[in-house]
Amino acid sequence: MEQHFEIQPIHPEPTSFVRRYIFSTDHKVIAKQFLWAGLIFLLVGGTLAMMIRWQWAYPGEKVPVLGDLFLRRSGGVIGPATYTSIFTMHGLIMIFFAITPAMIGAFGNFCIPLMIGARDMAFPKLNMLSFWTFVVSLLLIIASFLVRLGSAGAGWTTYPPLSTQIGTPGWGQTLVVAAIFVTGAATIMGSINYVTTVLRLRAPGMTYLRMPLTVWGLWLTAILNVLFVPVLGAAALLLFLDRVFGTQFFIAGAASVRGGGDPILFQHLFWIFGHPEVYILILPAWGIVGDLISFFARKPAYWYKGTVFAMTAVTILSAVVYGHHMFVTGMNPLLGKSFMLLTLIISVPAEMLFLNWLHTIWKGSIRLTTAMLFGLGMVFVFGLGGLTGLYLGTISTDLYLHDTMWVVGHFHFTMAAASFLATFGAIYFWFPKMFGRNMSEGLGKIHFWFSVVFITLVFGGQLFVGYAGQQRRLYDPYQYTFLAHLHFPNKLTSWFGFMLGIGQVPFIINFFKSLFAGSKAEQNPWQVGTLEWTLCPSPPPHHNFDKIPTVLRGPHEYANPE
Amino acid sequence: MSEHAAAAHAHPDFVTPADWPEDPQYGKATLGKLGMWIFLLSDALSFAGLLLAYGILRGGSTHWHNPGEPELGIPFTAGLTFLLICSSVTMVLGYAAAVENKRKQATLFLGLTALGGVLFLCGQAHEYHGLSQEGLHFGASAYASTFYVITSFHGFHVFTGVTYLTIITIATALGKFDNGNYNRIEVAGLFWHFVDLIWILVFTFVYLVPTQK
Amino acid sequence: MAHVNRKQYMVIFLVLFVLTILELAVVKMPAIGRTPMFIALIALAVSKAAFVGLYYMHLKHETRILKLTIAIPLCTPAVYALILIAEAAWRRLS
Amino acid sequence: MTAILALALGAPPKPETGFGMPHDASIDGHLIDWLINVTSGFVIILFVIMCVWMLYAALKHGRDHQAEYDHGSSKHSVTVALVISAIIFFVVDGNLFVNSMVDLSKAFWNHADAEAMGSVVRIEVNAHQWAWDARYAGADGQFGTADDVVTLNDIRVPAETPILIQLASVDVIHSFYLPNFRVKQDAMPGMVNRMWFRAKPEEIGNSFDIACAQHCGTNHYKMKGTLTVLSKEDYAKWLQDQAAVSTRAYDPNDQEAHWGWKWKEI
Ligand code: HEA
Ligand code: HEA
Ligand code: CUA
Ligand SMILES: [Cu+2]
Repeated sequence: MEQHFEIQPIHPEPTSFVRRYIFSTDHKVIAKQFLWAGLIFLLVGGTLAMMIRWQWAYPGEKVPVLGDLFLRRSGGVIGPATYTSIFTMHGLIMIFFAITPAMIGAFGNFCIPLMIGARDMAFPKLNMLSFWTFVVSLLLIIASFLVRLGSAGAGWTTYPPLSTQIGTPGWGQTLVVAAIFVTGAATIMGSINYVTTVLRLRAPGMTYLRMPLTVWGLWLTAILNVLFVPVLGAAALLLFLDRVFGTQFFIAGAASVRGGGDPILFQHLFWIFGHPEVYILILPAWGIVGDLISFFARKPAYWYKGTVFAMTAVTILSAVVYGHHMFVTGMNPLLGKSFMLLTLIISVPAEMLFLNWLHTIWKGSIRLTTAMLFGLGMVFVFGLGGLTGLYLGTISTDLYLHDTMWVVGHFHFTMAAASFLATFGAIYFWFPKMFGRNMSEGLGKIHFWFSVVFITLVFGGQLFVGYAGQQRRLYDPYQYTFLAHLHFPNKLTSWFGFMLGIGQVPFIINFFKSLFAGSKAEQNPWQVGTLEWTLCPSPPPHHNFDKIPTVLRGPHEYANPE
Repeated sequence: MSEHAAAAHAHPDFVTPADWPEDPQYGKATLGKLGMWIFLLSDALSFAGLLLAYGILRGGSTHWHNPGEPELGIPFTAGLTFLLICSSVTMVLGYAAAVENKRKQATLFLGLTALGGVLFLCGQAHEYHGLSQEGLHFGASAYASTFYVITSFHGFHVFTGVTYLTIITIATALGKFDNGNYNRIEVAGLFWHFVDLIWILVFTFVYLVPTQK
Repeated sequence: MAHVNRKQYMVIFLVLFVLTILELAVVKMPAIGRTPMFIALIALAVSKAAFVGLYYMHLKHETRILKLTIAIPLCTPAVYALILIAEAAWRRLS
Repeated sequence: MTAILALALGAPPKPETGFGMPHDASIDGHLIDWLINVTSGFVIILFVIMCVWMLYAALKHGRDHQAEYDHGSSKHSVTVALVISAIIFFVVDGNLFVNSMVDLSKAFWNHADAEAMGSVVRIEVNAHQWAWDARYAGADGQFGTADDVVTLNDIRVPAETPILIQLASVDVIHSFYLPNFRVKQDAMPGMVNRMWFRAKPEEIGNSFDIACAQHCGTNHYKMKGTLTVLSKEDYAKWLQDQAAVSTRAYDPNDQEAHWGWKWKEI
């Protein structure tokens, strides 16, 4: 076992600024780079969300502040075409350029090597390349906002033929499709690293069933990324060719002069990736929360093996349920019904997860730190998100609910609430280790209560109008008679949304204040038993561990009474 | 601990596969090898995405060939297939020579492998030229478009492989992989064989599966 | 130690060569019908690919877990292909 | 074409009263409403249990409470977890699955039985950016002939009779959505999709929104039609009048107006 030491030699820390902070191969620096990128784009995505909510509260009225800044050409008013770009880019940015980097990019890079006792990722240079490839995709996204006709407008799902030149002419959509392709490449590079690192660089004694749940979540996510992002890549490539070189892979109907294309083909390829993608965004959140809850309840995670098993089961099942996004496309009914059954089966592991979390906090000695609050908040909102998924997984109810705001409410509760809160939980928890300083608990708690209350209200408002039948992606919902009476609830929801936006200000203050003026963090402020806290100073040195540790017990044994 | 392992303390790149510690699940597979396999899985799924598109388009089409579009020439591509198989053999022979620490022989076989790749690309260019003269144009039909996309995506892999192998060949010639440090040759070999393996599938699905008359 | 077996490499080469010839022969026999021909072609291609993977890429000599790590994910696209191509054909005919 | 456009639309739909699902105007829609509401009952129970549990633990098992060291991996604990999960699955998901399968084969996806119900109304709907064209076969029962009735954003149907709709699209994907009838089906370019529904007899004289549920471009939010429920007699009369108008207006050279297809049998 001594030999593990040899394959991970201690490299001297680079001295030049560029090698240290910009083109760094240190997983901890790359983690921070991803965190910054993710937070900045979270702000961009959040701003776009505020514009969506404004439009639904005050359709066609001038947007305060933002209108003068970004919509000068239309006099500060959101037009229908601009609106399509706003929700499309909101969805894409939040998923691919905010939550993915902030949760998977940042905490995958930071936690995996530290938590399994490795000196760095398996391929540090590939890791660096992954980040800088990601930056290229960010540049493409920014460029898409600047071209004539504006950014992409076909929805984040970019269904053709709408996403071909027929529906969205101009360079904006093309650049965005290219950006998806490039960010896919970056994700694959990162994920190859995560997978290999966990497979091969675990410290002696760090068996799979001693890995922290966070690592499990991130690892399973990386596996899904490695396998399914390439399928998205293939779809994006073909769509790019349709847009730029006039092929007709996805075009049918009157516009397909040469015949042979198939719009449903894109949906298959997209959702073969897309459904695993939604679990890509939740698995790390489950893992992080599983750990947080156990740490702060001062108890080992209840039925750890069951949790690991459930997460693995979800990972496997995620590959075979994607058809539930396509129930009303006219797919073969037998296939549709099979997808319904498989989808409903996913709720079994989900229930096991919930039971394990609930049992973990039961009879604990709970410390309600900010990180713990975010963990508990995540369980709360994910309960809502998961349960609303059941209605969608069932074909007959989905006939009514498909493409309504119910779907939007469902996925905001799962992604925008659960993954979002888990990401913040992770930030509050690992900030001392990352930056060597403590965050303010007081501001953190204000941030938590604002977030969890208004998240519930905003996304609850989405479910509410969805139940009443409101379709998604409507520039002005009140054009429809059956939706006219929903103006008031939508306006109320919008105001909750603005409050949610304002509620993020304490976080921003806290983040910057702590970064520069926070109190120096101790090695193990939370008193937990995983390697990064017990063995590394805050922040850890360049090579993480002076001596690669030998692991003797599981991740949640800090308070082991023995 | 062997003498190589001792050298590893001095230089990280000199851990030979023989000195790699045993892993309970993955045995002596090195980091590089595992990483390459994971990448290949990923890459296989990108080909799968394209082939799936091909299959669905073809399965859902009422007629696959537009009038006037030529059949794909099987005998010529069978030759290309044979060429890739040959280059796979030279690849393993080069690897074998490197394992046995025969630098010259290894360089020769690796060089031949890269040459095989170059010839393949030339063959493909020739094939494209011929087909486009016969009236098979990218974008003109699903048949033509899928054909060009899949084969050129594979061609791009061959090109990458040739570049990769050229670098490896030069490094071999310079003695970088002597004395049991052949891991990177094996990893490069994995990529090259994968390119061959994919071609076997592409050849079957795209060229051989007969069209419905 | 590394697995070097030149003789085996040449035998596999021969096998691959023969299988390729067989493939070409199968295509020249429309008499056997479309479906059997299709199945034969797939079987030949998969066995060729398996020979390359097992012997040239040394999977034969890796641990069982590594073999499964490679094999299981590769089954996924096969399943998708089977189902989705059938579904596309169903949509064409219905 | 102009002659058809000039026809007055039916009475405008009435706004909804009260929140919740829109007024149910269909004979089978209650199946969906029932399933949604029953599931909501289950879901609320589960969610409340979860919240109470969390709240109790957070308040009572705080810092002053001695943590109980328990891995929860004893046979007993594992059995309890599995049994609870299984119960939730079989009750909640089982109810959803079984009822959905029954409802689909009884109503929503049972196109074969609907076709066989004898007196049915067949309509072809062709979606395009951003309107719904509808086509009735006219007296000869054949689509694509001179006596076809073609309307724009205006569909009229008799009450109680099964209305069979075949859907296609010219340009991008749309989704034909009748919120008051709880049905929805995508209109795909290059493909013909099916759906069917029945209007309640009480709804005679009422009209409803036809909505587009799939993002189809800038004016997606305006892609709106009106569906009017008529008595069988009024419907027959309306169709007859329209057929006369259409026959007069039929222009054999107007290729674009001839989008009808041969009705696809099952
Ligand atoms: C993080 C992301 C995430 C997660 C985790 C999920 C989880 C689930 N999703 Fe969701 N989904 C999305 C993100 C996500 N989804 C997105 C982004 C879309 C829309 C994409 C688009 O169209 O734009 C979508 C759309 C979507 C659809 C398509 C709807 C439509 O377009 O018509 C469906 C249909 O089946 C569905 C189902 C499910 C199901 C069954 C789960 C299950 O995994 C849920 C399992 C969880 C539970 C079942 C909860 C169990 C909890 C309890 C039982 C409480 C415990 C209490 C006690 C034990 C007392 N989702
Ligand atoms: C993870 C993904 C995610 C997240 C987090 C969010 C967050 C939010 N979303 Fe979004 N949304 C989507 C994913 C997400 N959404 C997707 C995929 C769609 C579908 C798009 C489509 O139809 O194609 C969608 C669509 C969508 C719609 C429907 C549009 C339509 O159908 O027409 C609405 C409407 O209410 C909405 C609202 C909101 C709101 C109010 C938030 C709020 O939670 C936002 C609050 C956040 C902030 C205000 C930012 C705060 C910033 C920071 C904390 C950063 C701090 C910075 C530094 C320290 C530098 N979203
Ligand atoms: Cu048509 Cu939306
Ligand atoms: Cu899904």
